[in-house]
Order: sequence, then structure tokens, then C-alpha cells
Amino acid sequence: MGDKVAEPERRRRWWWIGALVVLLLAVVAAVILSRNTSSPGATQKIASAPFQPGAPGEDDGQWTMPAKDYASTRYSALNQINVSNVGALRPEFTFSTGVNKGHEAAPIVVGGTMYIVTPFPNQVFALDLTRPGAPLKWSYSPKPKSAAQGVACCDVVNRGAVYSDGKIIIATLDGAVIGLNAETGSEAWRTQLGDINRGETITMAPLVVKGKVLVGNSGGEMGVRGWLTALDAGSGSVAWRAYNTGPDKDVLIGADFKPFYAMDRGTDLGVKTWPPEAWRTGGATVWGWISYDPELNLIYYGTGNPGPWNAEQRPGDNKWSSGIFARDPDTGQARWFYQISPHDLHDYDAINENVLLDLPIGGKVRKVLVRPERNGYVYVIDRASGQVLSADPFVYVNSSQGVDLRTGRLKPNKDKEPQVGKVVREICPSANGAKDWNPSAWSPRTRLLYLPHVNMCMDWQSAEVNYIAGTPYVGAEVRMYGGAGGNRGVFTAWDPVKRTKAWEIKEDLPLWSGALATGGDLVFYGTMEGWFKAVDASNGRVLWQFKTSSGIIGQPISYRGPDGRQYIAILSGVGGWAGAVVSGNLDPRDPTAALGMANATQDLKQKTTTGGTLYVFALPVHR
Amino acid sequence: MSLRCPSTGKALLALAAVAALAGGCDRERRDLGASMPEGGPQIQTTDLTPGRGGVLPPDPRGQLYEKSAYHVSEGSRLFRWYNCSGCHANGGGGMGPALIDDEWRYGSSIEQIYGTILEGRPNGMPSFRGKATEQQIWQLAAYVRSLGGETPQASSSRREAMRSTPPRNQVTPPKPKGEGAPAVQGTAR
Amino acid sequence: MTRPPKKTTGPAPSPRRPKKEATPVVAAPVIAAAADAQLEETWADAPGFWGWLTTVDHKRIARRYLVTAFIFFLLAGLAAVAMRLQLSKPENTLLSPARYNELFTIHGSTMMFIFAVPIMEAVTVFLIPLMVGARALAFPRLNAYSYWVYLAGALTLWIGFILNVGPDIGWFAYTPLSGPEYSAGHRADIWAQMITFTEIAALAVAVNLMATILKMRAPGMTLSRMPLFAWSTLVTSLMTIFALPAVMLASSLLMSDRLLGTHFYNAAEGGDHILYQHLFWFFGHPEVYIIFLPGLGFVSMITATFSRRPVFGHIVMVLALISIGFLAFGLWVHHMFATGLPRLGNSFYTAASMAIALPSGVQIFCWIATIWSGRPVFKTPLLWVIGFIVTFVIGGLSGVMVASVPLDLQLHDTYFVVAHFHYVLIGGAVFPLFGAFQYWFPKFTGRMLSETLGKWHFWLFFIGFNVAFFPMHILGLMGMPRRVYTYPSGMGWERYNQIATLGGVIVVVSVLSFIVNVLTSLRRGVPAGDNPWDAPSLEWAATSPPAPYNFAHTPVISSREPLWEQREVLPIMTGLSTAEREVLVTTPVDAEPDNRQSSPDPSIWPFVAAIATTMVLIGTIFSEWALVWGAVPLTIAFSGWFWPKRPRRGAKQEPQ
Amino acid sequence: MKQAASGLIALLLLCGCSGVQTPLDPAGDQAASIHTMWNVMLVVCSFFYALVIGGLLWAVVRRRREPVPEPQASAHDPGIERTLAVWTGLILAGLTLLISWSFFVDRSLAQTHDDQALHITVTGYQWWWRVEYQDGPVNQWFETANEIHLPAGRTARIKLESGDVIHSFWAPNLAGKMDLIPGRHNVLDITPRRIGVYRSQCAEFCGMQHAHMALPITVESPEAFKVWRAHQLQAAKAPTSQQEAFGKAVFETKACAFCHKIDGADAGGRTAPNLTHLASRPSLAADAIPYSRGALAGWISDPQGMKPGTKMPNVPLTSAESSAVVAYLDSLK
Repeated sequence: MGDKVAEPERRRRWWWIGALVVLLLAVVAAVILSRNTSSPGATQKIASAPFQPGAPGEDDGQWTMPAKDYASTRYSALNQINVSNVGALRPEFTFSTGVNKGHEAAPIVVGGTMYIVTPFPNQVFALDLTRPGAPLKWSYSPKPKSAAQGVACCDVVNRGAVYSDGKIIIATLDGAVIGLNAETGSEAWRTQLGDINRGETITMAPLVVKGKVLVGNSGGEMGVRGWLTALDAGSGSVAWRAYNTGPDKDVLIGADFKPFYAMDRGTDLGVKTWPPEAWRTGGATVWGWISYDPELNLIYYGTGNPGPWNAEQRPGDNKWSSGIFARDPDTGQARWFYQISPHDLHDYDAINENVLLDLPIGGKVRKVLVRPERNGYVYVIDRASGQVLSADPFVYVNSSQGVDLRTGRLKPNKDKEPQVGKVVREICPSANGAKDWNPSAWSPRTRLLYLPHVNMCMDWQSAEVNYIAGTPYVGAEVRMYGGAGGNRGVFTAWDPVKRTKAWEIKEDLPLWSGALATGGDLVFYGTMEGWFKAVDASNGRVLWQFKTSSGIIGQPISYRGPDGRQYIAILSGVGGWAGAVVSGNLDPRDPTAALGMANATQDLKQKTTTGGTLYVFALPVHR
Repeated sequence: MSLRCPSTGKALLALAAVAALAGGCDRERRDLGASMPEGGPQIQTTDLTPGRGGVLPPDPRGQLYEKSAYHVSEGSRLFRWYNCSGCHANGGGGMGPALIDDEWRYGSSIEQIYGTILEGRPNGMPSFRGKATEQQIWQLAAYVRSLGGETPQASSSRREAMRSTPPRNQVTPPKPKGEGAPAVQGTAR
Repeated sequence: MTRPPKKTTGPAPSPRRPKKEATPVVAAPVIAAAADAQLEETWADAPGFWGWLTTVDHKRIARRYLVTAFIFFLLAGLAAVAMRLQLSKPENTLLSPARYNELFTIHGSTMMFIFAVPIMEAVTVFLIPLMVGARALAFPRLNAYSYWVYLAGALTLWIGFILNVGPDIGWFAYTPLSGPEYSAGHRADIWAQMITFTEIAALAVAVNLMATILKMRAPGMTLSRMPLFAWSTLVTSLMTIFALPAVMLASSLLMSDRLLGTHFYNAAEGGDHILYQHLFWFFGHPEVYIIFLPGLGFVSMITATFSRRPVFGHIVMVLALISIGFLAFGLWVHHMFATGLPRLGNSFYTAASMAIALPSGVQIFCWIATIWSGRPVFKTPLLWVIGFIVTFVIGGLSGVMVASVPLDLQLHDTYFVVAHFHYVLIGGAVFPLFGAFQYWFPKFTGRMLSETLGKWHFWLFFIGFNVAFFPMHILGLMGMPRRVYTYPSGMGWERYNQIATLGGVIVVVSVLSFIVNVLTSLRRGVPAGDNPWDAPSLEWAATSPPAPYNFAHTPVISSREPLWEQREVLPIMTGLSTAEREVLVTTPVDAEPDNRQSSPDPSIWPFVAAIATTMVLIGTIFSEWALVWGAVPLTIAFSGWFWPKRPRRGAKQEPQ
Repeated sequence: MKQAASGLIALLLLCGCSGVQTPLDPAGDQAASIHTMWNVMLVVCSFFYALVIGGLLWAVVRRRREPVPEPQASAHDPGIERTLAVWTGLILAGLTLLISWSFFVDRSLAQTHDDQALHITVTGYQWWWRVEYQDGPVNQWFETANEIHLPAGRTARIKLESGDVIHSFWAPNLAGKMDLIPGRHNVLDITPRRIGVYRSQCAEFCGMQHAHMALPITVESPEAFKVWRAHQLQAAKAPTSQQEAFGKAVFETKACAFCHKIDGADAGGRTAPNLTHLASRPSLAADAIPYSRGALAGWISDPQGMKPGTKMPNVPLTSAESSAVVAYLDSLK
């Protein structure tokens, strides 16, 4: 078909081909679009999460612990606010805490009272929900030592109180745990656990299980030796304490300790996998989330990063850092342990939430623990034996090359291994992890796990560091920046059964707030600019949003008020590690400020100011 | 960009007329462990002095440490060794406040910075009394002053590690000499 | 043994523009005294200090170079004595470590950059135009500019030292010690700018000499008839042009690392410290050959004159010089055997380093053969040549020893290497240099140096040198590392260090005797006449000291030893104008007269350009903006320098 | 002139053959093979030097009594040209011998690999050496400073790193030197044979106290090495006397703990030598002063006086505190 074909003839042929192509494209587009909207059967009900009331009626409308329930689902069955009427949501009342630091707490609602805890100086406010405008019922100020602010690595935060038979239990920054009488706010007991001169602080929300208050310390960046302590809820006396490094007797490892993988078996691994004496300042702190399975009578919690960040100063697997412990809450004896990041190179603390679900895997329903991990994988682990059933990346990961399910070991990526005196570039995810402490929410209706997380990478240079008690023991200079696509935050709906991403919303700033799923098929989260958003749980369309006074890093909750109406509450007040540039008034010209976060949030100072306000939303009364 | 060592710079330029260059340039003087009058400087954290007068004269050693490139570079080494960089990073701040901006809660004169390092501050600054020696605290204070752009850069501001603080010529124009927090300035204002 | 002074006969009539194939005119009519007076007036400098500032006469500038370089040689020598006194006994506290590090840095930097290269260039700048029969250098103003820039560089270093701002990082200034983290302040910057100053000057002179040798040789002086001195200068200049840019690049990149925050030598950000070492030593080794190759030229001329016969194997000597020139660029990594470079690669450099022993061995043979087959006249210059052979060969052989990789891993950075390079540099360059002073002093000043003082100077220097530096071989073999400001007692090093210090004192005495010899001879020395040694080369045809225009009439050459071939009358060529400064340009290979070139007049602009260059270079130590604003004075100075010359107003006189 | 030349060669031969820091007294395989190379080099170079000096003397003495003739043109002299050819051949032969010998010695040095080699990492800092033994499981690794112990007969593979500027690790009795360059990872193999204490010194200019940056290397029998190694693994001995306890308290509360590390005490500094077994070391301050209690007291009271420019400051201690610290450190055998 040489070029002798006449000019018009050739032009006409081109017309045919063009038309055909367009038609083809139309068909393909139709197919893609259709697949996306097929909502995964909103209502087919299979056994929803255990010990979790399914129907709205059964939900007690309370929010007695930050994770809503022992399974850490953060799901409220209330559905008065739903996809259709959420547009009308408006603030019912607000309350200013008077503190300008990072508000990471979850409000607690018990009976007709809401309890909130502020960042340092950790004041507790009880609001009387039965009266209009929820006036202050009582307030309690624990007066923690102000020097504790000097050893709090990532803003002087507190992640909330917990309620247990008549008492509100909080932890203070200077390492004390206090039980308050819920009605009067008087101090029932106060136990000092941490020592700020060794760099210890407490920022986590305690959890009460079978009358025992479980709380851990934080200070992985200060060379602290991590532990989890159980106190008697009534008297505050220490029941048991399990360290996360050191000899087996300190770690409460005994006869019935049966880890699934060979790498975690052995005696005194807490000493053998460290250079001599290094385990005494080895980190592995506990500052994240604890879950409890009453049937198996096991608590699950994660351990923090090994210290110091410069891995060359601590060769070996550094047991029991960056892993998940399963323990008997009564005696503290360990049942199993799985190390997520042996010899962690990039500060991936393994303290994120453990969502306990029963999921159909391999043809039968298995008791699993779903863990969206900082190293970028969503782990689905059999919570009875500790076996890793799957580990799939939910962000771009190049710091490791996947998990070898046979040995359970994370396969590191050699050329992303930091060295002293060398800048290693573009390590993804960054040190704060693909998703940090801010907890995800599970909806039994859509059977999706909603992850508020970040999309950031970093350059890293290790350096020698002196251990001086009470001063930072990091040994690395980091410079973080937005990952591929430039958006630093992502809100992802993840299907743990299909192990794929259902949908996602790209956010400009990193997402540092918790998530809330409700029976009305809505999911709530906040952005670091201060937008509080409600999105459709099935397809992620933003249905409603409200601009609060400061960036949101708190945990949204939902409760049924004394008047029977459904309320949504959130604490707004920028801070935490991601908001340190604003809450600490840092200078972003130094990219290594705030352990590298300043370089990724250079624009945050123009987008939000500090603040501290509780916002409670509800639908307008029926007209 | 002023010539940092004006007397020597001009002198070197007028090579033909080699005048007697007395005094030289103490930018480089290294008095190793030289015996300095013991005891730290007088420290005053506030500008408010009831009644007249009361403005402290600057301690002469402050000038000596601040202007000496050797002491400022020793100060930058100690800033890393004593884990100051853990809280203040490379001047941008972290747990501790930023040092390269012009907000000084407890004063920006070298005597006040010496006092902050020696005594610590209530909101988390540890006290180094008895830990760091006197000369070391002077060196640290001189380095913090140079971080804040209050004194000429000892040498290029590039660090062996990541280029954390931009090199001198990319720093935005010198910060306005705002009042900031109480700063006891030696010279009468 | 003085010969009747040779009268150059007057100009012979010849056509205005000599044709391509102008045959040398044999007849030598009577001098036209008027022409000489005219030439005198054309080539004269302005009187007094202004004349001193604006002169472009290569002889005055060369004398200035000689005196300045020699003063800094004395200063660096005093630094060496101070170091020797500090090392005379273990755990000595005469000098503090900081002061000692400054001293050994300034001793090394001055000897290498401010004494050795410039003084060799000074002697060659004085002699080359005379030796090739030219009236002036190819670029006289560039020569003046090079002196002032050189002076500025020397003063930068020494004023820095006096003001306690001097560098203390060694003459090699390895990073990261010289980098921004470990060298606070401006000590390393001053060293780096001194490099830039002295290397600009050295490059300027090298370009000048090459152009003069290749384009301005007297007619008939074909390449094969060119004296060995000119060959060694040609090869040296070629090496200078290829080697010096490497160190200027190394020091400029160091400056930008220190002041602009670049990362050329920052291993953390992807730079490499070995890059600095490669750049430095790619220049470093050719530099030491640049220093002692002119020395080989001096030795060849002196040996020929005092053996009363031309040097044996002229072709072999020229080939040896050229092969040294090329080989010098192939072996710099032998300075870096201990840095962990690939082992096999190192062995190639062992072979290259040892291969240089072949051409030097051949040259040594030819000099000995010349003395053997000639009738040696034991004047002081020949003593220096013999001292050179005895000393330089030891240095060469210890060089072969450290060229071997395994042996160098034991001897590198020890006093064995200190002994090696002093034997090669003092033996290879300073011995011939003193011989050259003794030999060419009459030509420079018109008076003879005293032979007795000369012999005292030689023997004291020879003994003092060997007493000072031979024990260092042993110190090196006993494990004493270089650049240590003190050493522990009980290592057995004390005895040899004391001997070395004693040797140093003897050397000082010998140098003093040389100074006395020079100062007394300047006033009361025997008047030398044109050719006191009855030497063969052309410079002895000019008067002592030579007239500003060197030769009234450009001589015509027909053999390699012109003054020995035409003993009575030297044929000359006429045609150069006497009313204007003109030089003859000849073809590079056959030296056929090609055309006449007007030679630039004296002018103040080279001095002004040097001041502008100094302002830029010193300014960049303190702020990078000096590079920008410094361009203004530079432009003014250089445009003034190259402003086209207005033709002389008076009638253009018909050239004789 | 002739006697002077031969005298020089003789001096070269008899120089200090025994010594703790000399390549001429090899106590290890690597140093031994280099020593043979030295002897070969010396012989060949002396031979050539003798020829040159002989030729020179002959040329100088030969016609010195004859009258000075007129300078003649360059006569063509076949005899000398033939000698030149011989001389060139001699040089070529000599060079070929030396080059090939050097190549083979270097190849043997580069090839020593021994799978059960001792793994040591030496890190150079401005003006002291950190030595880390990294064999066996991680909790069997330990760190010491300014001293190395090696079992005779077993190859030690020493990784060389630098913490700041370029240094050079050189133990002449055992092996050639190798630089420690930031950003590069050099390795040096040492196979000691003869038991004894040798001295290694930094051979690359590294700043103000380059002169006082050495470390003693103790080569001992494998059994003695095992005992030493087990002892090093133990934490520091608890103070026995009251003064030692006070010394430990002063050490932990004053500036000492900021930079120094003692396993077993509350001191975790890493940017200065580990002092856990200080009293068992033969010398102080990178072999600047031999170890004794008095020397330790002198060093602690005025380090800037003994080693001006060192990074250790003059820590103001009362005499009671100072003697208590000395007592405590002296107890850390």
C-alpha cells in the first residue's frame, strides 16, 4: 500500500480508524466507571466484629475508652446522622481548653458527662451534657513537673483518659497515673511510674482490662528502657510490670511463651540480641494502643523503636523492639511475640492500633488482628498464634522488600540502610511511618478499614551519639518531604479480606487525626488545616466539612446524648510530631528541625495557628 | 556582606604599603585552656531594672569567645557531643525552641545564653552546671550566638552532615533587630 | 683564564624585510655608534622608582624574582631551623603544636610554591632570551604582571602567618582537615588563595618562555642546535602548563566548599576526599619535576663549559628530558598507595614511577661521560655539579625504593620520605641552582663570585646537607612518622634527630657564607668581562651585565656551541629597527626569520592588573561578592594593559 | 669521596634493627615479606649507586693533571656509546627485577584471606583510636580504646573507618600502613607471629595532636588472648572502697560521663575512649604517657597541659574529687 493512493482516499481511511478508536475508548471507560460504583453490598450482614453490638439499638451510645471497644474498631452503631442528612450537621457547643499544644486526646462520654484531657499540663475537664451548652461540671489539674516538657520528643501530647467503674484514669506527661472519682473529680489515687531524669514520659491513653490499668512509657528517642505496667484500678498499686528489653524474667517471658516464628524463640533474647549493656538504653517503649480479646484472655500491644536511631550503635535484632506482644492481662506473662522490624533501621515504632476482627481467610473465618503498620504494610495476623497471614503495602515502600511469610522476617533493602557519615536519600516511608499512632476505624457494614495516613519520604544521615540520661539519644539527622504525587496525606479505605485499597482521598497536608466510622455509613476525620470532614463510607465522597479553629490531630467520637440525639465530638488543636513546626514555633529554614518533619511541613505555619477547642456537632432539632 | 575582618581585609589589600599590622586578627587565636578569670558572667534575664541604671556592662570574655573562629567551631562540636542538637536540631528547634530565629525568651546576649545553659530553664532546658566546664559553656554560647546570626559566621555554615542551615549567602537578608524578648545589650540603646 | 672580550661587529647592509631564505650575512662592518645610542634610548626604562615599577625588561624582573625568592628561601629556612630545634629533643616544648603545624605548613608551602618554582623560572627568564639570541621575552608585560602576582601570593601567606592567621594544614592541605568542619576561620582560605596567586604567576612565565623558545630563536638556531638548557626549559614549561591547572582547580573547589557550601569534598553528600588527593597529586608530582628539570639544564651547561667539551649524547639527553616530561604525568598515585585504591592499579604506578629511573640514569651517565672524556676544570660550579650527582642519585634511588607499593606502605609519610624528597629536591634543584649562581653571577652582575668563598659554601653545604638529611633515612626506617611536632623518648630517635639538627645548623652557616660571597662580590668582585669561563652558549656573547636590548644585532647561529665554533667573530643579522622596540620572530623548527614583531613598551598597567587580581583573590576569602565587584578593576586594568600602542610621533627612521 | 659513599651505605645497614616501631624488625607475615623487599631494594640500589659513584670518581680523577686544551667539537666516541647501551640495559634489568618483585610481594599481601580471621573495627578520631572486637554473637562484641590485643598466628582483619579527618593506621613491625578516610571502608590484614608489645602510630597528618595518636599492639598467645577477651567482656568492677564509690559518683555526675563510657556505671558517652578496663591498658591518652596511677592523676588534672589542643577539657575538680576519680579509674583493671 504505497503512497500512490490518492490523497482524499487516504484521508477518508484515517477517518474510519479515528472513529473506531473513539468507540473503543467509550466502552472501556464505561466498564471502569461501572466497577467503581458497585458498592460492596452495603447491608449484607455476616458475623460482624465480635463483642460489638451490631444493631444501633444495642450500641450504648457511650464512649468509655478512646478506641470505643476492646477490639479497637472505633465504630459507633448510631445512625441518626447518615449519608442523606449529614449535610445539615452543625456545631452544638464548643469548649476551649486554654492550652495551645497538640490535642491528640479522644473525648470520653459516660452517662451524662464528657471528660476531656488536655496536653501538658494535662488538665481534665468534665462537661455536664445534660444541661444546654454542656457547662463545666468539674476540672482537675494534676500539676505535672514542667521540666517534663524537655524530654517529650514529639510535642507534649496526651491521647486521652479511660473510664472504669466510677473512675476516670489519666496519665500525665511526667509519668504519673491518676485515678479520679468520675462524679466529683477528686483524686482517688496517684502512682508515679516514670522518671523524667531518665527521659521517661507518658503520653498514651491507659486501658482498663479486668480491673487492671495498663499503661506504658514513652521516650524511645531518649534512650529509655520501655515497659508496660498494670496497676490495680481500685488502689493504683502496681500489679505487674513487663519490660521490653533485658533478661526474660524482666520481660515476663515464661513457660507458656510460644512465639510462632523461630526468630523470636530463645532464652534471654532481650540481652543476646544487643551489644553488651546496650539493652539498658534500648528504647522499645509502649506509647500506642492496646487491644484485648476476652475470649482468648489476651491483651495485644506494640513496642516502640529500638534506641538510638543510629542502628550501627546497636547491632543485632534488638529484641523485643518494633513488635507485637500478646500477654495474659492477669499475670502479664507473654503468650506470643512477633517482631515486625528486627534491627529497625528507620524508627518504625510498632505501636499502632491492633483491630481485632474475625475475617474469612482461606475459606474459613479466622480470629485475626489487623495492624496498619508504620513500615507501610497492613499486617493480618492470627491473634491466637501470632502467625502473619498477610502483609501488603498500602503506600509506596522502598525501605524494605516485603515480608517473608515463611520466616516472618522483614526483608530489608540494602541500599536504603543508613550509614554513619553518609546521606541515604529517598527512603520511603519516612521515619514517622506510612501511618503513625493516629488510629484507623473499622466499619462492619462496609467491612473496610479506614486509614488516615501520610505519603512522605526522607533523606537520612546517621551519626555517633553520646548517651546522656535525660537528653535525646537519637544519632541521626533526617529531612522529610512529600512522596510521589506531592500530596503529603492520604485517607485510604482498605479491604483486609481482598487486601486491596477500595478508595482513597488525597490530602495536601499529612493526616494526623484519628478516624470514626458510624452506623450511618459515614466516616469522620480531620485535616491539619482544621477541616473536620464526613465522607461516604462506601465511596469516599466528602459529604460535609467544617473549618475548626486549628489543625485537627484528635480522635473523633460519636455518642448518644441524654436527649437521645446522636452527637459527633472532636478536639481541634494542631501539634504532635507533624504539627511541631506550629506548636513549637520552630524555624523551617532548618530542614532537620523536629527530627526532619520541619522540611515536610514548611507551609504549615501559613495554614494554621495553635489552638485548643472541643467541637461537638449534631443535627438541628426536628422542626 | 561586610568584610568580616575589616582591619585585616583592607590591610591585605594595600599590599604595596605594608604598614605595621599590630594586634592582628584575633579571629583565629587559639588560647588552649588559657587561664581565664574564673566564675561565669553576671546574668540578668530581664531588661526591667527598678530605678535608674542597672544595665549590666557586657562581660569582656563574651567578645573574645564570640569573635574567635576556633571557639565557635569548638562550640559547634560540643553542640553535637552534648546532645543539644537532639532538642534544637541544627538551630531549627524540635523539643527545644528554634535558635536561628530572632525570638529569645530569656535574652540573646552571650551572658544570658551562658546563664540559660548553666542554670537551665523551667520548661525543659536541662542545667549543665558542673557538667560542662566554664570554657565549654562559653564556647556553646558563642556557637548559639553564631547560629542566631548575631555574630559573623566562623566558617561556612555548611555542616558535615546534611546542608541543614543554608550557606551564608543564601540566608535571607539579616533579620530585623527587633526587640524580641528582653535582651540586655551592652551598648546603651 | 679570561678571554679577550668579543666585539660584535657592526651591521651589514641588507634589504629592509629579510626574505624567507635570507642567508646569514658573513661580513661584519664597523659598529654604527649612533645605532647603539638609538637602541639604548629606545629600550631604556623610565628613571627612578617609576621606571622600576613599569619596567618590562626581563633581566630587571628576573633579578627581582631572584632576590624575592631567595629572601623567602631564607625565611622558610629559618622555619625549618625552628622545626629542627623543636625536634632536637623528645617531648620538647620550644614550640606549641599549633605553632609547629603552622611552621611546617609555611616551610613546605614556601619552599614548593614561593621559592623552588619561581627561582628556577627567574634564572630561566633571565637567560633564555640571551641564550636564544632574542632582544626580549615574547610577552614582556605578562612577565612583569607575573612577578607582582607572585609577590602578592608570597606576602598573603607570610602576612597571614605573622598575623597568626596562617594555614596549619600542611602544604598539601588534605580535606577534610582543610574543609569547613575542621579548619575554622580563614587559615585554609589563605593557603588556597596563595596557591591561586603563585600558580597564575608560574603559568604566565611558562607561557612566556615557551613562546620565546619556539618563536624567537636567533636565525640558524634550529631545534637540533638549541642548547640543552633551552630544551629543559621547554619541557618544564610544557609540564607547568598541563600540571598547574589541576592544583588551582583543587584549591578553588576547596574554597567553594568552605565558603559557598558546595560538597565537592563532602563524603556525606556524595563528594570524595580522594578526589582532592587525585587533583592535588596530578599536579604534585609534575611539580617536583618542574622544580628540578631546569636544574638538569643548569648541570648540562656547567658540565659542558667546565669539561671543555659539549655534553656527550645531545640527542639522548633531549629524549631523556622529553620522556621525563611525559612520564611525570603518569605516576602521581604513588603518593596515594596507602589510601586503599585498588591494589593492581597501584602496581601499574609502581612500574611508571620506577620507569623514570631510566631517563634520569641515562642523563647521569651522559654527564659523567662528558666529564670523563673532557678535561674537568674544578671551579665551584663544577663542584656543585659533582655534589649534585652524588646527592641526586641517592634521592633517585630512594625514590625507586618508595615507588614499590609494599615498601611504600612501610615508608610512606615517614622521615624516609622526608629524606628522599630533600635529596631529590635539594640535590636535584638547589645544588644546580647554587652552581648556576656561581656560573652566571658574572653575566647577571658583571662581577665574579670569589672562588674560595664559593668552595667554602659548597663544602659546608654538602657536608651540612648530608649530616642533616641522611640520618632521616634511618629515622624513617625506625618508624618516625612525618609532621609530628614532638616524639616520645625511648624510641631511639633522639640521636639521629640531634645529628639532623646539627646538620641543619651547618647548612645555615653555608648559606650565610654564600650571602657574604654575593654581597662582597657585588662591590669588590673581579670584573667579569663578557665570557669569563670561555663558555660556548650565546648568552656569553652579550656584555656582562647585558644591555637592555641584549644584542645590538641578532647573532646568526650555525652550530650547537656558537662561541666555540666561531671563536673570533660572530656573524650577525641586521634589519631590526632601532627607533622602535622590535624583536625578530623565527619559524619554530628551522628558526628561519619569519617577521618582525613590535615589543610592548614599559607600562604601569601590569602592576595595576596585579593589584586588581589581588583585590579579587583576597576579597573572595571574606565574601563571594568580591568575585563580582572585583571584575570592575580587573577589566579596567587589562584594557589599559592591552590598549593598542600609538605609533611614535617622530619620523620613522630607516632601520640600518 | 669514595669512602663517604660506602660509609653511607654501611650506616643504612646497621641502623636500629630492633625496636617496637620499625619495619626492619618484622614480627608478622606482612612485615616480613616487605622486609625481604627492602633488602632486595637495598642491594640493587647500592649496586647502582656504587657504579655511578665509581664512574664519577674515575671521570674526575682521570685527566686532572693534563693542561686545559682548547674546547673541541663533540667528537664521536663509539666506546662511550657502547657503555651507554650497557648502562641502559643494566638499568632496564634492575628495574624489571624490582618491579616484578614488588608486584609479587604486593599480590601476596593482598591475598591473605583467612575465613576464621579475627574481625576488628578500628575507628580513628582526632587523636585517639576506638577498637571494636566484632566476633561471634552480637552480645560477645566489646569495645576498647587505644590498645589492640592480637593472638599470635591468627590473621586479624581490621576494618578501618574514620570519624572525622584522615588518619593512617601503621604498625610497622606487623604490616604496612592503610589510611582511615571518611566515606571509604579500607581493610588491613595482619598476621602476627612473634609475641611482644609493638607500637603503632598515626601516619597521616590529622591536626594539632597528630604526634600523640598512637596505640600499643600486644601480640600474645591464643590462650592469653582468650583470657584477655573474656576479661574485657565483663562490665566494670564495682567499687570496693568508699573512696572508689565516691570516685564513681563524681565520674557519673561531673562532665566525665558526658563523653566517656564505662559498662557497669551510669556513663554512656561514645565520643571519647571507653574506660571500662582503663587500668589494664599499657598507656594513656593514645600512648602519650605510659600508664601509672600518678600519670593518670596528672592527666586528669591538666590534659591541656600534657596534650595541648586535645578535646578533653580541664575539668575543675576539688583535690578530694580528683583523687577519688583516680582511685576509681585505677580500680578498673
